[in-house]
Amino acid sequence: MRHNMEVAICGIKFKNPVIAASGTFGFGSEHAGYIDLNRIGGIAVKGLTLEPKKGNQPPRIAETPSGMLNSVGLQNPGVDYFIEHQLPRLKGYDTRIIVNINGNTEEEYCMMAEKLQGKPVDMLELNISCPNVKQGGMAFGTDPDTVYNVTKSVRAHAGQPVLVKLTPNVTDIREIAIAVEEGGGDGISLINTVLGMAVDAKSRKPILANVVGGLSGPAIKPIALRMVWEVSKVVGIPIVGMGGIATGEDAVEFLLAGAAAVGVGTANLISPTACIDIVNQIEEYMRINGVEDINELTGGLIV
Amino acid sequence: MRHNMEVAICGIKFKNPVIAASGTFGFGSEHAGYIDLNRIGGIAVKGLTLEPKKGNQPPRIAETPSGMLNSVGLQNPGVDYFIEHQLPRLKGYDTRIIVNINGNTEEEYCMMAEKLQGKPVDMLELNISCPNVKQGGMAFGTDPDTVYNVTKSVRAHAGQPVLVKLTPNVTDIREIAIAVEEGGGDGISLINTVLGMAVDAKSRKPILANVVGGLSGPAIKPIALRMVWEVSKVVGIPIVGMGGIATGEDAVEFLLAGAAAVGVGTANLISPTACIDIVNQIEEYMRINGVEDINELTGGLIV
Amino acid sequence: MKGPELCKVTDNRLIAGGMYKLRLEAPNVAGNARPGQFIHIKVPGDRSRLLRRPISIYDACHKKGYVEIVFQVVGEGTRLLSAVKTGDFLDVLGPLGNGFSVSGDTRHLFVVGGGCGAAPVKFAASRFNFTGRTCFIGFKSGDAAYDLQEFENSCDSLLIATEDGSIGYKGLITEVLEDELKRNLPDLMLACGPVPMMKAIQQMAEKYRVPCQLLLEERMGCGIGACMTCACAVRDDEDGFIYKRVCKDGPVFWSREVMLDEA
Amino acid sequence: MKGPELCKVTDNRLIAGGMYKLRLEAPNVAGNARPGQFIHIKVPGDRSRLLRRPISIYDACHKKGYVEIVFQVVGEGTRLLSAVKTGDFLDVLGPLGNGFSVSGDTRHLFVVGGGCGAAPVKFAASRFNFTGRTCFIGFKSGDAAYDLQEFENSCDSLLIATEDGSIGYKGLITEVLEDELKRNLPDLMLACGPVPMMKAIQQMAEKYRVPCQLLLEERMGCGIGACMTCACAVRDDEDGFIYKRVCKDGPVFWSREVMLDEA
Ligand SMILES: Cc1cc2nc3c(=O)[nH]c(=O)nc-3n(C[C@H](O)[C@H](O)[C@H](O)COP(=O)(O)OP(=O)(O)OC[C@H]3O[C@@H](n4cnc5c(N)ncnc54)[C@H](O)[C@@H]3O)c2cc1C
Ligand SMILES: Cc1cc2nc3c(=O)[nH]c(=O)nc-3n(C[C@H](O)[C@H](O)[C@H](O)COP(=O)(O)OP(=O)(O)OC[C@H]3O[C@@H](n4cnc5c(N)ncnc54)[C@H](O)[C@@H]3O)c2cc1C
Ligand SMILES: Cc1cc2nc3c(=O)[nH]c(=O)nc-3n(C[C@H](O)[C@H](O)[C@H](O)COP(=O)(O)O)c2cc1C
Ligand SMILES: Cc1cc2nc3c(=O)[nH]c(=O)nc-3n(C[C@H](O)[C@H](O)[C@H](O)COP(=O)(O)O)c2cc1C
Ligand code: FES
Ligand code: FES
Repeated sequence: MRHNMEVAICGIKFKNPVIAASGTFGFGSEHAGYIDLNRIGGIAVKGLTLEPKKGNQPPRIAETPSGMLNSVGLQNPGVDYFIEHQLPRLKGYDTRIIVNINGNTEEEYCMMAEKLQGKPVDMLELNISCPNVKQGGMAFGTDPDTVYNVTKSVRAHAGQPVLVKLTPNVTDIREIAIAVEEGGGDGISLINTVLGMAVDAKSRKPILANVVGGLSGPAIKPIALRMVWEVSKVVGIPIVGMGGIATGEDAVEFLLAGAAAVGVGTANLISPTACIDIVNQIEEYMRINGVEDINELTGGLIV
Repeated sequence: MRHNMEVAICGIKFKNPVIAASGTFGFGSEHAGYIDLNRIGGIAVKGLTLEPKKGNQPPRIAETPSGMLNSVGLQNPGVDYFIEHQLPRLKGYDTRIIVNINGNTEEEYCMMAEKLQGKPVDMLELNISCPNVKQGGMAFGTDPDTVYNVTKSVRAHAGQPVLVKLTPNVTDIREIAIAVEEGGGDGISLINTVLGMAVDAKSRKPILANVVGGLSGPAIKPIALRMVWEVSKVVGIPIVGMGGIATGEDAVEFLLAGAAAVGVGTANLISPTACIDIVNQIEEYMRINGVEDINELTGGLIV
Repeated sequence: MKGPELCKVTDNRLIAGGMYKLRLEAPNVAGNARPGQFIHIKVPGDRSRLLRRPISIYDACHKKGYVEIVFQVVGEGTRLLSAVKTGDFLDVLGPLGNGFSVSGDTRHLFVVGGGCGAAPVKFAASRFNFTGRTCFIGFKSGDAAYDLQEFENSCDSLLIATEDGSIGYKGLITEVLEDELKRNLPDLMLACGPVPMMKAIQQMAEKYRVPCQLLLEERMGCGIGACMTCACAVRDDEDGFIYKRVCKDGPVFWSREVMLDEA
Repeated sequence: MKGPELCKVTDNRLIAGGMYKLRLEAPNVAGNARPGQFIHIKVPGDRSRLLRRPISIYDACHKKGYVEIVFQVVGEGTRLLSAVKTGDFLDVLGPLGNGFSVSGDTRHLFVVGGGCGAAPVKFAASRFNFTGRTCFIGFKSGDAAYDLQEFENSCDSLLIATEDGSIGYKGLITEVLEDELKRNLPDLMLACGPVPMMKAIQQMAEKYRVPCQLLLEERMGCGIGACMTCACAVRDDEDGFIYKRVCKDGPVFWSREVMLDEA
């Protein structure tokens, strides 16, 4: 029996639902030394900004129980450099390319979307978890009106389908997701990292130079699953679910909760073969449980 | 050298900063079979409601990576039964008794506070993570105005100092904490559990009958530490920090981040001796690191 | 009572398909263990799994200071338990819970167990040491049956059923039980097994008016009665039902009071 | 390149206070290992600790297919590593990073190591196998010194310092180094050790105009260059400095380019 692993998100076909999550897979070239990039569903590249960005002071990573904190601070070479130097190599692979964009203002997001128009990119991923300079440091992603506006503007400037990536650091993820849908967003990816902190009792110092950072990994899986489930009940656009996925079963849990595809982040840091391992484990799950088409799983939770 | 382990919260002296967190220690009698209750700083009893409460359907507990979910649903015998049957035995111990109260409306909180006036109880803990019936089921603890009002009303009806226990499921914990301080709350305890969910890929069902539940344990420690740190920067009232504390070093991390005392929750479920183990480990930390007075640690993070 | 103890494993072996028997050097547990009680075991070798696993006591020897359990590998916790070797240590809390209660004037006892649920009823049969004990045990197939000699030694009459008929009666053990109940009624029944089996036994206990105790399973936290996570619905005159704690009020309940559909 | 491999531990022993030497059967790693490179090891026996631990290669034998590391117990990960026994398996990724680069016309080499930082420079000294290698190693005290015979064999001249004078020169190894630099200058220096030592060496390299490479440590995620968590500040004409990746652009950097105060 052949299992169908293909999924479509916003009309774009992915050969399987496993997408390397932004910031954990660089621009693919490092992992290409370990796995065949043609075998994964898609790659969300490292978050880009309009101008190159230095990033935060080290230490930028801390280990926490079943999780990790990072405070990379969006270190990246800028969108122009990406288009010129990284994209040509990436487009040689038979996988979907999702470009994660980050602005300080609504205009910056739009300018980046425009620069990417007509480029060999399959989707944009609007990361609205970064500090919004105009709104006094409040993250874009925490206010429904701001989310609605930025989604709408970028949608108008984008040449590709737009996924909006949500931060979990909000009181009600549903109202944010609804704002994305109303703003014309084509899909939602969630969750980004949860704000956290680690302290070294001996030195009495925070472990990260930045004091706080983003929590990711299996520790946050229950939070992510809950949010995917909540959002899937209130929007009709597809969801790329992520947060702590480390095995094929984890991925299946997200599909059941309502995701059409999944993102794999921290697991790529633990093993460079994680994405392929997870593709294989999902296939194994389908074989054992007699699932012929992966799309049967999406939203298939029995409650 | 004698180490001083005594802390004062809202003018009440605790012989050490370790408090058994509400809902994980019942009314003390089960743990009394394993440890000497006179040796812990305080006990926050199982959350009480005005009327007895049945609680949710089982399964009520699920294991997650370095954490657990619970959906007990506040099963308790009601405040009157507590006063008549459990309090007399509890007051025989030389430890501080904190009564965790839960209302569906502001009035219910106030009625409970009044019933506890003049009773041998050291503090009230206002748990505002429960659904606010008047506001259509939104939790009390997620809106600053509601938090201000309920704090102010209960403060007016309470005979003991009032700690307000905050839910972490909010966009900005600081504005909630400020509302508590402005409403006259004597202290803040945080964090309550993080909303989460667990799915069984094989049966395709949620593990909890209630579908979602509260995440606790080491997995959430980075979130809790961050919130204690954030809140300690914006309020002057004392903080009881909790979330994932499993060792004396964990407790010290919370003190450094700004807590005056700590709550130990999930660890009591893993080992009934956890609270005493943690008291001993804090003492050991103080000895090794030459800390004479535990109060030196509070807010002592070097940034 | 004592807190959790590190106990040395003195044996751990596969005794049937997916089923292990593990022996612990645990004098404090063994000294107090009563049939129907359980021990609460920390998962070895994986600190990301916080919760202890409740496993019934299969045998306990006060004099030699050991305790035995029989468990089935169903998930990662029991898989890691199955990999434990002689000489390793397990972090154990117990004995916990209320065991079966068999009054002194019981003359005729039926114990009924299915799969790993046969383990605690074996311990009951062997401890309540009077003549007149019939033991009914059921398994999926012969591959899943274990330690039959031990069961034989623990009672006066042993009846076995397997679903595929590879050993004993072909069918469900509850069918064998009902045949027996038609012919002669015991003073008391003790049972443990999967929920459908327990439901069938509950109905028979009512139909034949035999007092019956059921050992229930439920996901647990503390195991000592403090966290209220291990709820099971028990009939209550005022409220219809109330939730009791499997760990502390049970795990053994009177069949007539538990509501297996709510649990 | 290959993904992570399970490698058998063939030896693990305490060789000085808190310091262990561990040997792995790892033909794929051994075949490619260059001095200055590291292996990235999953913490054994604790799945709640996700991140791998980077440890420098101390020795590698292509023919016999083994790799050796020397590590100091500083936290829970290294403590669990120290408890690993012969026959256990470790999950290892590597060799990773850029090693030291020693050009063919190097005639006179100084290698300088402090504490566990002596391990990678030992491997360098033994591999770049020409005469004219002086090895400087420093420890807190004689208790912390390890494998001195091995160091002796790996170079032409070995100089040791301990802070308490229990072995060799009493004081810091950088003092011994400076004395030597005053008398004769090597073509190249390679160094690894605690940050204050690295800073002192950086200054000497500048003062005496000796090309020098430093092996840096930083907290890491992936180890392969993808996550940008292992930043170290490197001088840059346009921007003052830019952050490079210790794991992939390093861990070896030219002394003149790294800014140890930013890192
Ligand atoms: C009082 C009591 C006595 C028991 N006696 C035995 C016995 O003698 N032999 C035996 O093989 N099994 C027994 N069980 C069931 C045993 O506890 C579970 O099979 C075991 O906990 C599964 O753990 P796991 O990690 O392999 O499975 P997972 O499904 O990975 O476990 C995940 C979580 O669910 C809990 N869980 C899963 N299944 C059960 C269950 N059936 N009952 C309670 N908790 C569960 C686990 O404890 C853990 O917290 C008993 C259960 C109870 C409550
Ligand atoms: C390229 C490189 C080579 C190294 N070579 C050696 C060696 O040969 N021998 C040796 O003893 N040590 C070496 N180290 C340091 C070693 O990686 C740390 O001592 C070890 O990771 C500490 O782990 P832990 O769990 O015991 O400590 P913890 O403090 O509990 O670790 C917590 C986290 O911090 C990280 N961390 C802590 N200290 C360091 C550090 N100094 N450098 C990088 N990450 C750290 C850990 O990897 C882990 O992610 C090297 C580090 C790097 C970057
Ligand atoms: C080191 C690191 C860097 C990240 N950088 C980005 C980024 O640039 N843009 C973005 O949208 N998300 C970023 N993320 C978030 C991940 O894409 C993902 O949403 C999150 O880590 C949760 O998934 P996980 O638990 O599988 O890692 C980053 C995460 C990590 C761990
Ligand atoms: C089983 C369980 C029951 C709980 N019940 C209550 C409760 O009744 N009232 C309350 O304020 N918090 C309750 N909590 C939350 C804890 O008091 C604590 O805030 C939270 O679990 C975080 O701490 P921890 O990680 O140490 O468990 C409960 C937690 C658990 C695990
Ligand atoms: S498991 Fe805690 S009350 Fe039963
Ligand atoms: S550790 Fe990931 S880039 Fe260096």
